[in-house]
Amino acid sequence: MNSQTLISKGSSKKTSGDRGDLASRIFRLREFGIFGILILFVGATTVARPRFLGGQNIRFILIDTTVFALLALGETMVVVSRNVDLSVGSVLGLSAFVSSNLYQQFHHVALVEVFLVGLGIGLVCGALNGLLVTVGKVPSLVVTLATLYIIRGVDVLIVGGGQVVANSLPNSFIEVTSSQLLGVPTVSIVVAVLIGLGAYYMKNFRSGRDLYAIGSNPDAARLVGIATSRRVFNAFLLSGAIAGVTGVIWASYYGTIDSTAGTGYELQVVAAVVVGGVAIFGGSGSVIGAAIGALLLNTINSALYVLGVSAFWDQAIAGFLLLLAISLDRGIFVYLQRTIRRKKVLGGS
Amino acid sequence: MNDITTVPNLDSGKGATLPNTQANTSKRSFKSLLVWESGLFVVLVASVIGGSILSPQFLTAGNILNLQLSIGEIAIMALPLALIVITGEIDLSVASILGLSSSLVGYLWMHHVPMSIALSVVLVVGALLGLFNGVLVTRLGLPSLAVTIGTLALYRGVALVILGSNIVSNFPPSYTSIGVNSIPGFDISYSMFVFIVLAVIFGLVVHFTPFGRSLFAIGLNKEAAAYAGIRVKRTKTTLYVLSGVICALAGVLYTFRLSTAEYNNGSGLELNAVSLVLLAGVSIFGGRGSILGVVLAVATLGTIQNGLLLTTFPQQAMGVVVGGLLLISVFVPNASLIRRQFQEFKFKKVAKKRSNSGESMGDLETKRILSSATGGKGDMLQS
Amino acid sequence: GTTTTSSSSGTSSSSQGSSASAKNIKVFVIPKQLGNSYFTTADSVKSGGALAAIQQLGATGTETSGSASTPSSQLPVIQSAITQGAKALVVSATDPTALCPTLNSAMAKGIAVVTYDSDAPTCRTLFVNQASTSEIGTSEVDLLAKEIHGQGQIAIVSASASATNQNQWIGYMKQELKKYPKMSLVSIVYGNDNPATATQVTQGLLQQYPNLKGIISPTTVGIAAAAALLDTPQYRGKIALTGLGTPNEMKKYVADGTVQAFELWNPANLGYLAGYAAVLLAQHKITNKEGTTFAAGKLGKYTIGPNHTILLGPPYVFNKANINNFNF
Amino acid sequence: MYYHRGTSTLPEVGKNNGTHMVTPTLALKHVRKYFGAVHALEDASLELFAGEIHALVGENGAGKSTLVKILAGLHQKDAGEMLFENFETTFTSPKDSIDSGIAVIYQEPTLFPDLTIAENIYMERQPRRSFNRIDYEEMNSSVSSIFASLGVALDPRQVSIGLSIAEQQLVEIAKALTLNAKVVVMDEPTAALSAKEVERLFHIAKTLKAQGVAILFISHRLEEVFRLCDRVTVMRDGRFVMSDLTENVSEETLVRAMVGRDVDLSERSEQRSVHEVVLEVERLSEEGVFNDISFSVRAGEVVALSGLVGSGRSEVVGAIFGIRRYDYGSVKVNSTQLKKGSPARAMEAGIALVPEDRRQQGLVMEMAISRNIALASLASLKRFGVLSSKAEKNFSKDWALKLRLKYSKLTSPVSTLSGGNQQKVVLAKWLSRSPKVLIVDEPTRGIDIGTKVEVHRLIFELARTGVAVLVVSSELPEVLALSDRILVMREGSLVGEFERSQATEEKIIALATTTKAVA
Ligand SMILES: Nc1ncnc2c1ncn2[C@@H]1O[C@H](COP(=O)(O)OP(=O)(O)OP(=O)(O)O)[C@@H](O)[C@H]1O
Ligand SMILES: Nc1ncnc2c1ncn2[C@@H]1O[C@H](COP(=O)(O)OP(=O)(O)OP(=O)(O)O)[C@@H](O)[C@H]1O
Ligand SMILES: [Mg+2]
Ligand SMILES: [Mg+2]
Repeated sequence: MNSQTLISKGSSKKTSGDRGDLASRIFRLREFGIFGILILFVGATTVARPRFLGGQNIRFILIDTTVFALLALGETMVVVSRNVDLSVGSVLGLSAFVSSNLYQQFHHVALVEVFLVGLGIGLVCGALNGLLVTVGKVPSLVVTLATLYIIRGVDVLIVGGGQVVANSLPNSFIEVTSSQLLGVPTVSIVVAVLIGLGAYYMKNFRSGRDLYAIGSNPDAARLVGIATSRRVFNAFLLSGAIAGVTGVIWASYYGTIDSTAGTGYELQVVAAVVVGGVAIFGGSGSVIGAAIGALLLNTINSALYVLGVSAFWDQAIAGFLLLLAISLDRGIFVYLQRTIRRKKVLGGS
Repeated sequence: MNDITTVPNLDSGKGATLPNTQANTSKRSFKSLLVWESGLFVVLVASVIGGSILSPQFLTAGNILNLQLSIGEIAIMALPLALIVITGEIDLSVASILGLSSSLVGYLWMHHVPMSIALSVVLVVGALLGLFNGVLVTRLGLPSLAVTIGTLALYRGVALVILGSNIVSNFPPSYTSIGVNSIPGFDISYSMFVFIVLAVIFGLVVHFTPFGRSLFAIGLNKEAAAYAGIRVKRTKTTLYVLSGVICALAGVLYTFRLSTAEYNNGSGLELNAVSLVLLAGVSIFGGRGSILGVVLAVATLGTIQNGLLLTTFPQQAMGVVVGGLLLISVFVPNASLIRRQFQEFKFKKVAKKRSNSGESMGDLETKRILSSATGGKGDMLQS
Repeated sequence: GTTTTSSSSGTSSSSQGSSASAKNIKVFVIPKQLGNSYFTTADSVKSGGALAAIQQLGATGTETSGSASTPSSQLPVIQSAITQGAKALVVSATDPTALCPTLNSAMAKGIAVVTYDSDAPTCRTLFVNQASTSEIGTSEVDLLAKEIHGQGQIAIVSASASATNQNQWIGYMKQELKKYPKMSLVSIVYGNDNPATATQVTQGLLQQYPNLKGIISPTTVGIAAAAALLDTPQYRGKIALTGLGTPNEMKKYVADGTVQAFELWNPANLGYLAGYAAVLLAQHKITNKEGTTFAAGKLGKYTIGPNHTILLGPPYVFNKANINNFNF
Repeated sequence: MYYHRGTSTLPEVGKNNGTHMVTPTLALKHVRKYFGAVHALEDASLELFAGEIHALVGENGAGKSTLVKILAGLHQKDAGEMLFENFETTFTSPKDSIDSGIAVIYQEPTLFPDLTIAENIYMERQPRRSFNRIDYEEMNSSVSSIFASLGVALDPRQVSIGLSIAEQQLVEIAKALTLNAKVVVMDEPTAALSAKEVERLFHIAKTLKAQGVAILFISHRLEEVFRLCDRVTVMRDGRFVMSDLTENVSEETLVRAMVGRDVDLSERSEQRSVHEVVLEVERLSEEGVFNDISFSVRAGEVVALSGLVGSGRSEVVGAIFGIRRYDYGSVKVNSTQLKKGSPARAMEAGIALVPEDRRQQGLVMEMAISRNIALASLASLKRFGVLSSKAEKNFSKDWALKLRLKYSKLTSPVSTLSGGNQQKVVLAKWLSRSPKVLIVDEPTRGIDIGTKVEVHRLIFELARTGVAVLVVSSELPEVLALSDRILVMREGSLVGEFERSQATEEKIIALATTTKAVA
């Protein structure tokens, strides 16, 4: 049968666009909310310390954000599908050491090869997580908490007491993070483009929408024939791959790499993703929001240092601001939801 | 009871299609409840045997005390955390509350506050910290993972504000001996004694009272729990307050064990506590778990870590062991599921005649789908 | 990893007459944390550290520790070392007091407790001091003063707020700064021995104090992070950096002029001396009395000073001229 | 009554539609399906022809939904044959079934709350433009036009969170329509729909039938079966019982075939003695949801709250029970005012609420049947502060027996029960509290006719013992049969009241839909 044939005698009044527009606007506005908080914050800091918006400081913030925003890109895909990847910090650490250590082990190593090794490590770790979650049917939080320990353990065993020192790294490698384009770190531009592509993919391709569907209602996702396991596996694979590549960037930026690289990043990345409006139970949120979340967190940190807040206070204040950001975001959401409901009742009669 | 399950059949006159073997089914369900716990028990026994073979010192009183000391505070924190996870929430700020309490004990002692007063203040502050978590989660409706990542930073930061670069270590030996000695006459450390007492109380409350039952109901479907008159928000807030108090207590024990108060005491222990709770078989999605599981997980993890310390096992790889243990423990209950899935996969390969490639789905999985069709979406609907 | 060494009977009998008694001596070397390259150098046989000394004396040495640099991670390791029948412990204390109840119980059992690198003053037999605390504090200020001609704003990038040796060094730095009235210490920040944090706090310093002239970072993680950040034309040569660092980590920055000079002692020698003293104490060949003198193998003669402390020697200053002679 | 053995049994159906159809589009023969010890299907058979609307009826737990799930590829049969267009077939996944041209509207809606309505409808089948990108414009406009044809006032771009059950059901129907299916299976699609929406659905079904689609229609409302369907198949206890043209069977035969005994379908209209006011609701308002609601219910009285789906009835009873907060007004039980926003207090005061959405609100699906029954009565089951498991077991066993619950063991999760039996568990949970005020929201949604009569009888029985009963129901026959007094709500306001003697379906519908106020 053809659905069009049914429509012929359709005589109902035009659908009320009011409710839908507002509702979908909320979800867009969730990113704007956090963006607004960011602007507010930058504004306040700049008034206090005009230098905060200086080129050098912006570069500092951008390059720090680059690492987290990139990790948040992969994490968002996983979280949207109602999973979580806590192993990103460990994958980053392993990849950072193994890839940059190539320069200490071999004489002629091409930059591409280093990135490929980082990517490869990420893919292997991501595939491991993905398999354990999809085939093993183990909750991802448990799986990735376990692999957080395991991968870090492997990293520590590989590194032993060694380390990679800046002296062994060629300039071409350092330049990955130090080169600039029109005063902006090149790597930040590249990552911004990647995030844009990620956002476009998540919005405009079936496989991207599938992740939202799975996160929103995993059982319904199976009923409409979504290859749930494959999609979730791919999300973990991608998250791992991204963490692997981020490890290489991390190594290039910090220059000295031992077995502690990326320790504790998992919670920061999850924080960025959540602050960026991605629902921790899946189904909604965007890559762009997560990136803004990462930017906000790094800006807060940087602002506290720049404002010269006592070193004893800055952690407490950062924690407080994080809570404030989540609460504000929630407040905006609830307010808009209430507005919708009122509109609907008024417009319904 | 036959008359409910049987509706006479017109065609064959055959009786009920539903076999009614109450006696053995209730036994079976009891068994299946304990699959996880018995799995842990087997691992525990194996590691005790393994440990005593590998090292002659393993079963000495001194070593057993060491074992208890090193896992004591984490074990204590894991108890209220298990309850919180059963209700479907999480608390990542536990180690920061421990650190803040430790700093506060140090600060008060540094300022010559009598220890008894200092301890009461610390427990009250612990309750307030937990209350803060609870209010943010239940009254503002924020996701607990996000909230407690925030308070993880906040509480640790406050600890830094309180104590700064100071290290307080001049605690009277009468207190610090609590941290290293066993209870006179027993081979039990004070922290383990606290754990055992708490575990018994928690076990009774969780498994044998209406309050305990309500925790599971909340974890499985908080909306339905609310409709049944369970005070969901208040219950959760209570748990966070409880967690705050107990973590403060753990902070005090930690301070005495190390005879040191400093702001970063216990940092990073939150993931250990969460691992312990998961190892105990508490479902991260809420609604499942037991205190017996927590006790067994504490014993198992403590034994394995301690046993490995006595051998030449590379300590750096401890993470690999803890992680591996965590994975194995969740895998074993799933093993039959995975095997079955694999068999069905093979079966379907044969059975597939006209169909295109598609996601294969076993009956068991379907059952899970249908049973969990409530979808745990309560959170989303509420927020 | 956990490395256990015990000498073959041939070499031990030739090097030490008392190898028969040394053979049963188990020495545990317990750094703050495993996987830290500084301690690997201090402890390993390959670099000639603590385990090398222990091996040379015919005893059995084991390096072990936790995976995090915290007392709660280190404590179970010490406890299990005691359980395993240690005769001597060589410990770099993660905390000056937290380990005391345990270390005291070890000493009560007749175990020799030698601390190195980081002391636990009230609960050990002997402390092998890498360099005198006051000397490190004063010499770093002097190094920096020379580079910035005794004037301008300076800041300190420390490890953590509660690290004892850091705070002691900083105390001496403040005293020494009184000699340079035109130099002012504007800020102390803490990088928590985490490269990312250290980088971020240093970034904050640069933004907050645009006229900053110099940075002292008395921690190897901090100085490496700060150096990587200053390693751009914008800052190179304009902001001086010194502190404690390892030659390998700093080679690049010394070569390109970001850093002119920094200091450290030889960690392998530090470990060697501690390991050597530990075995001798366990064999009761020496006591920890002030004035006791003994020959420490390749390092020569040492005398135990006040407070049961041996001083390894003055800190060594690395610069462009000598840095390439070192590999650790 | 006869048993099918061949394939070409009912040529009349084909003739009716002007085509010659000898083989069924879909045929199930002697299908068996066990879930462990539960024999959901013992010997099920069914033949479905193109161009017919075929009713499948049976008691709760007869195996209807299980049969549907086998057609949908969610379950695989353990034995028997399934022929699709005369080929032996096994659907191994929902995708198989969808690809073969079978569209299923499940008993319980399965939407993605975070995605838009259009995405819900086209998930996995989104129209695409270059580079396989999703064509949102095309998708939204096509959904708009489907909605227009269905007369549904929903925006396709709206996120589907917060849709009422009826709205969700409409989305599911739209989803099935876009599949261009050869077979459309509807598992109790009308349970949550208003009369108007049911009419629209019937219209759609008939249009589809005219296009040669085979429709399998499951419902507990027998009047619908007779009005809409060409043929009816009855199942009982997982077995095929009979199949015939609807014009050849009477309601009585059908019910007897389903239940296996005679059921007295006539509602008694005994005069009930009404006593003092128990529940008193005064000027209850929640901004934007309901407005100035005042009414009272006396002991022994059954009052119905009627109105269209979405008129705010559930919200009002939710507020009375305390699960929702209201902005203004008061609720009194026996003249004592209740604290607002506290179900626990409401329960102490003697109110019980059987909520409309049993899966979200009524039950903890993964908890044991016995524990669900006891969940609201735990306080009375403890001895010395400790729960007595024996008391709990006896308690729930008693109630399971009273409501003729069909289960295998009380310790298995409620999720293994059929929909109607799940509803009984919710009823047991609340009836067991011996409430003074019983509020039931859609008490018989999805319940089979035999049980429905029992539930009604139960409500009468309670009223007779002096309980004040407030019934919310979208089924007008039920409203008329049950209540002494009928309140009508429209768009959040109370617009009228009828004594039972004056009420007719027409009057109620008129009041519920028009804007003109009636006294
Ligand atoms: N996944 C399952 N596991 C165990 N038993 C099940 C499962 N699914 C269904 N059953 C059982 O199979 C029988 C048939 O259930 P089914 O849902 O098909 O009934 P139904 O005819 O659709 O009833 P209703 O009219 O109440 O929806 C019931 O006894 C039910 O408890
Ligand atoms: N969480 C929510 N968010 C937004 N709108 C909601 C929400 N819950 C209910 N509504 C809307 O409020 C209105 C009244 O809801 P509801 O369906 O409960 O009314 P009802 O009269 O009880 O109808 P029903 O017969 O379906 O129970 C509906 O239009 C519904 O869509
Ligand atoms: Mg059904
Ligand atoms: Mg309703």
